[in-house]
Amino acid sequence: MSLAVDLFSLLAIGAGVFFFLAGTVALLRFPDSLSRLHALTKSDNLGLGLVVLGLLPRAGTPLSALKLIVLWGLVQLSSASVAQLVGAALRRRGAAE
Amino acid sequence: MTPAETTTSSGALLVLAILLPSAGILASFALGGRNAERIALGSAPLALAIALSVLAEVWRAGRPIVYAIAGLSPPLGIALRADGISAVMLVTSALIIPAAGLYARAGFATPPAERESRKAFTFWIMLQAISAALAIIFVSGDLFNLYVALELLTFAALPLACVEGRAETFAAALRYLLFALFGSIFYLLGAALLYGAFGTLDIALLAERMRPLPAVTAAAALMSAGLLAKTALFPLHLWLPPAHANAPAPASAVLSGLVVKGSFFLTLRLWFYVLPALPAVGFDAILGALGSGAVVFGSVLALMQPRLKLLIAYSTIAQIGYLFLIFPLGSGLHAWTADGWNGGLMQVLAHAFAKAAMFLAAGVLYESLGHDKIAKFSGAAKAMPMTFLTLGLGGLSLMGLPPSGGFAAKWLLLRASVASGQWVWALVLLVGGLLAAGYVYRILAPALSSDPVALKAPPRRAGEAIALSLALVAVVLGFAPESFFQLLDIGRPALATAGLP
Amino acid sequence: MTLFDALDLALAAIVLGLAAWTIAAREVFSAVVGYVAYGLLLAIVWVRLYAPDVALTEAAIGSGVTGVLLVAASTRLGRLPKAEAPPGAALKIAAAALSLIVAGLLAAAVLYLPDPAPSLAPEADKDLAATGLGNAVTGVLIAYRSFDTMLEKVVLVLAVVGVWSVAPDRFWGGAPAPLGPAAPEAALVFLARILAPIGIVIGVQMFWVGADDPGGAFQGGAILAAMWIIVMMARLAEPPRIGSGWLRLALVSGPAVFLLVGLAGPLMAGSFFAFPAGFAKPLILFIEAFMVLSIALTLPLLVAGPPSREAGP
Amino acid sequence: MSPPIIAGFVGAGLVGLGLYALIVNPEPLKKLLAFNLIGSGVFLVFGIVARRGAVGVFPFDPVPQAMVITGIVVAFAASALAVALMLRLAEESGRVTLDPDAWTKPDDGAEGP
Amino acid sequence: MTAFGPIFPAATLAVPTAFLVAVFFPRLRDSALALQWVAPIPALAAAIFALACGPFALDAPALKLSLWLDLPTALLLAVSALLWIAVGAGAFFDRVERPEPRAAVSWLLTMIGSLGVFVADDLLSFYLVYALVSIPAYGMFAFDPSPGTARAGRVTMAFAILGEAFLLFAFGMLAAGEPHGSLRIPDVVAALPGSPWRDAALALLVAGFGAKMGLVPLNGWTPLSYAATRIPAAAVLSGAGVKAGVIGLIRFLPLGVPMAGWGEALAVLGFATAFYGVAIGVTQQNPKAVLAYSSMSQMGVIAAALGMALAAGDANAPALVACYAANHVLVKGALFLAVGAFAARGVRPGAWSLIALVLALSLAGLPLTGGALAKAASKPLFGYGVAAALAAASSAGSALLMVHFVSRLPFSWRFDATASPVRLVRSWPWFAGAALLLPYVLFPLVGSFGDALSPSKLWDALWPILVGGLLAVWLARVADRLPRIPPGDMIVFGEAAFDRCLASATLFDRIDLAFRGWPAAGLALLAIALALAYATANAG
Repeated sequence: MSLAVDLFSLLAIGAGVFFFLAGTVALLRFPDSLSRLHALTKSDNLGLGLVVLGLLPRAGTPLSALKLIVLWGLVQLSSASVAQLVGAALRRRGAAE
Repeated sequence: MTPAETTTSSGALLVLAILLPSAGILASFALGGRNAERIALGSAPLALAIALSVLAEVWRAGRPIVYAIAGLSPPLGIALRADGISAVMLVTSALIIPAAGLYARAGFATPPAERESRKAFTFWIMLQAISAALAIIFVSGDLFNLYVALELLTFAALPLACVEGRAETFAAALRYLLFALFGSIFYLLGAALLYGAFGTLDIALLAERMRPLPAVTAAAALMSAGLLAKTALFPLHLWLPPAHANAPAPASAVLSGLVVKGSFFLTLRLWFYVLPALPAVGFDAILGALGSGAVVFGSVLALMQPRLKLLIAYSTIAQIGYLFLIFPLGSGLHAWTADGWNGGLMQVLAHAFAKAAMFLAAGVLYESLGHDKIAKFSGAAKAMPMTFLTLGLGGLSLMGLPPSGGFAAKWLLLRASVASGQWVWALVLLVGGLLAAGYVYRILAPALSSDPVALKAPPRRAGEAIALSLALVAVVLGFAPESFFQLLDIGRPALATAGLP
Repeated sequence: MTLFDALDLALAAIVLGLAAWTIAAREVFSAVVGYVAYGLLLAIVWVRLYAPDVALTEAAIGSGVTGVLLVAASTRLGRLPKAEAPPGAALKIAAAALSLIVAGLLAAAVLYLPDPAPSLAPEADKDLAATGLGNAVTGVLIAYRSFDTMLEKVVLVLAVVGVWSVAPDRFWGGAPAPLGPAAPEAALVFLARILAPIGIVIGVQMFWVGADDPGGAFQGGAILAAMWIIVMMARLAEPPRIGSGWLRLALVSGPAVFLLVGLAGPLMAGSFFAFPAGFAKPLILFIEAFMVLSIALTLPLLVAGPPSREAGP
Repeated sequence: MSPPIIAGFVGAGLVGLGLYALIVNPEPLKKLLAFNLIGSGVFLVFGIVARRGAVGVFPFDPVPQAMVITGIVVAFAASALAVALMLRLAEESGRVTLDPDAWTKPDDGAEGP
Repeated sequence: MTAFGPIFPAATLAVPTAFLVAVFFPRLRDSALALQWVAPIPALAAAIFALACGPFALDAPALKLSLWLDLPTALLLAVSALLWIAVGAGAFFDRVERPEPRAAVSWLLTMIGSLGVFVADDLLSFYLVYALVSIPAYGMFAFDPSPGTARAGRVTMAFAILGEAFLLFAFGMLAAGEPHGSLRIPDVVAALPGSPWRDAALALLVAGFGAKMGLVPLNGWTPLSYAATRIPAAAVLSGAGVKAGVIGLIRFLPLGVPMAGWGEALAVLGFATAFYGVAIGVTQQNPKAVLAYSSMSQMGVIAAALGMALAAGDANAPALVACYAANHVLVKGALFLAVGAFAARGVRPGAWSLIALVLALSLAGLPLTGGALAKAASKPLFGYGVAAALAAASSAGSALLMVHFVSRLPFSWRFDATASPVRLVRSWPWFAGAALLLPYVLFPLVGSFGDALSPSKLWDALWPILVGGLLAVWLARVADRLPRIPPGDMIVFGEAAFDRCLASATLFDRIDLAFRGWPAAGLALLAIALALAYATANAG
């Protein structure tokens, strides 16, 4: 049982880390800001989700598990709206040019 | 001072000395409007009474009075300590700040039409803040607590420097703030290292545990440098002339007379109370040399200033220089150490009163003439004799001519330097005196002529009287009796720096 | 060299790198952005130093609120013409050399701190029981060195007066400029609407648990402050008039209550700023509650800057 | 290499970088940034001291940590004050500078007493 | 000493101070000014009391003040007080010609100092009164500035402050040299010969007091100053004021302990001044400038006398020198009044010229005048060798100078600041008479008539006058071929050098500009930190 859980966590977290890495590479390699933004938001949300998922079984108490989920939700919220803001800013600048 | 020491009788006075102005700040802020002025002036007599009773208690006890806050003695708690110099400085600030306040009533009253005015609100709160900060600086025994006090002092002095709200005052204030932050961050870094080395920031405990360590070396250097920057010791004076010369007269009086003394006082505490056990060689010569540079440099520049307030500001830089002769002349265990120590502190007091008086007089002068261009003073002395009498008496003390506190200070320092065979300092004292005579002459000589002069407004009698009374205190200091110097010696650490053989 | 060591070194390298970039950046704005990121990473360093309370404060104030302040400033100052030319090469070299020596001196001083290091942890813990607190840092802040904390609150009040005092006379009593554009981004408004309530809950909770766990008045207050700032940036709320009596009262309530309790000390516990045995914890929470209020109001007002609109009727 | 030692180098490095920037960078806002860098370096030194003060069951010495919290708040207040001054100076004079002669004006004495 | 003795010296300072305070109260001002000639009377009383009943002292530790009067000080105090009374009465009694209150303030301050130097007995009180006799005198120039007076005031103040600085330094050494921490002048002077700073202290003392007496090369200010001040001020300053330097040397030189080197050096300096004064004096046109140079020359003789006494370790020199100086107080005062009188009378002075000539020659020791007695008193100090010859030559020189002076008197009216209050004009012959006769009252205190009036002594006194007279006749021939030396001679170069110093001050301005720049200041801060670190690091 515990082995299965460990395996699950390992896989989930590993995948999450992979997505993070991918997002970071995209951030560094992609040509323009919009595409960077595009890659970053997707991969990071997914990555964080997987990491949280992997940690859930290890959370000692239901409360801390809940905390993890709330945390994930908050990051979703902020990254989503920040992405919006950055995008809007980029559009404005584009308009300005 | 022993670590086991805890609250002595009447130590509570020290807490009150700090809490009274602090409460004044909060009350003034909350109630606003005209109350700021009422509270600031109303609490002044009380503050003076507290300061005087601290003085009396220290004198009676013959040893420092102490208060361990929250009943927790150091290292965990904070202890307040008042020795001779704390008491005397408390009284000094409790005299000069109300004087500046009374003088400022004319210029900083809330206009009848308004409920609350920016200038009045700011001025009266910051005035109380300065007395709070100075009170902490004079009595606190904890280096971190003193850091908070230093910042309090900066935050209080800054708005005073730019309360006029013109571009050049903002520029001056910005230079002042950034350089002061530079200084205080160095001080804080030193405090961190000292705590890391000894596990306490209590002055008395540090003095006991003091031993040479790399951390201590770095701490001593960084803290002193930071404090020198806040004291505007040449060549770290870039912020002082604009800040002091562009501030309104009562603010300049407090800034020049008291505020720079706050960080100097901490430099004293650092070298004479925290580090004396440290076998340091030559630090006193360095500080003395910087001071000498300040004396010569500040005086010569004062000679060249076209405007009275700039002249007085540069003379402050010169007079600050004298203070630092206390390090070569007042440290060590010698027959002459006492002379050097007393001389240095007498210079602190004499300059505080003389300079405050001169800035206030300059303010009256400006109001009446509409300018402070020295070249256009001719005949002014006949029109406003009291103001020029004030400038003359203040100048007397700056020159170090008798009878004046300035002379007493110079005389003691001179004796110490001769007796210790450190001629160069004696030379500095004399050259500084000659140059000071030069710039005082520049102020008075044209004014004494009988040419007709047109006044925009008759001089404010009250303002003149306040300035003159401060100048008279500077003169009376020249007659300080022996017992006064005994008071200054209470709590002076017997163990002196090994800086000199 | 374990994994953690490697991570620590990497972290250190990134922090220093970001700092260097902040300095090197040509545009002030990018420098500020770099500084904000730097602050967040620094918070992790603090965690590695077993200083969760500091980490929270650094993240909330050192990086967050300061970040907002500096970003706002940089957008307005960035447009100005460069006032002065940078100093010559010789000066730069001299500056670099001296800074390097100072840094080296500092590193040496830190490396050669005495072993075993002196510590007040045991004493602090010993007396902590008397206060009924669990978080030693809170104990130091509110009990042992309460005097510092009270004065530091007074410093904040002075800072507010100082910031206000640079206003033009005619605006005195009026409100600071709005923090956001007239028509804020919908996303920002959305974020503010959702985040603010949660943030408020978190802030209050952080203050409440601060007595025993990491957190406390500073961190809680800072988070509440951040929420108010976001709300004001989304124009869901406007900065208050500085003349308002309630605002003034709320701003000083923290230090004032602190000072009054301290004054009452001799009557209750025989010494200024001492707490009566057994009754200490509720008293401390009482003080902290007002401090949270003061901090939550002070920080946004410091960000909002001096009044820049006529005081209405 | 334990975290305190690493942090020690980071702190020293931050102070050094900040000092250099504070001296050579003419823009006041960047000077302010530099001041904040130095500040965080100094706070790190406190943190190291606190961490080294770990004895027995206590992972750190709370006193320096408390001092850092106080310090961070004071530093923020200072930054706010500086920013307010810079913005007003920009409004009044159109340029924000520490140039020594920014304040010296022709001595027409046209300034408040 | 009797019980009420101390009251007098205390009143010496207290009463003039009271008048000074009164001047600040508008209601008292007029009467205070009209009666201010009363102020020096207690000093006179104190002096007479001391001369009659012997020396006495007064200590007021509360004021850090201790006073002392003995024969030499009392002699000088007496005549100075007389001069202040007489001139003060003439100058202030009449409300029409009365100087304005501010001038009166500086007058009273100078009076306090001038009388105080004779009674002050500890370093600090002496320094205080000495500063009073030097600095406030500026008021006598300041209140009616013409280019001339402005310059004179500037130069005078420069020398005064310089002298103050020298003395402060010297006093510091004296105090440090006294093992028991006493500040009484006798104690510190007694400790001086053994003090490690003996030579430096002596040099500074001579320089400080020399600047007041106008010894070369510190002489430049005297002619400017006397030519610029009004007659009454010039009279008291050159008569009484200058004696502050004399009393300083008398009290601070360790007479009684032979110091050959220093004594002879001082003597040489004195004689040099004596002859230099004559040489420049005869080229001067303004009678006030001539008097200034003669004062210089006389002070030179006094310095020489003290030098010889110092070399010989002669302990009773003070009384003799004081007697000589006392005569100069009276005569010089009267001569300045004469200038005022002649200026008022115009070119036809008639019989006055004779009085003026006798009075003037009294300075050169004309037999049967008070001056002859003074010379007789100073004679033993010079002994019989070269010094005696030089002393005689200096008498001849002053005779020459005085004849030149009297020849210039009728043209006084051509020069600035020679107007004099009516009372002083009318009554100056009485002053002259008093100046000629008073020494007869004082002389017995230091010497005996029988000795002084013996025929040989009379001849000794007479021949230098004759020589001087002959020289004067020759001088009148070559008068128009003499160089025109500006009053203050060397001071011209001094001023030029000073201006050059001022020009170099711009260098400081550049340094200031550098350090007002942020980078330099920041670097300085780091440098200071590192320097201090270095100092604290390499522990002793």
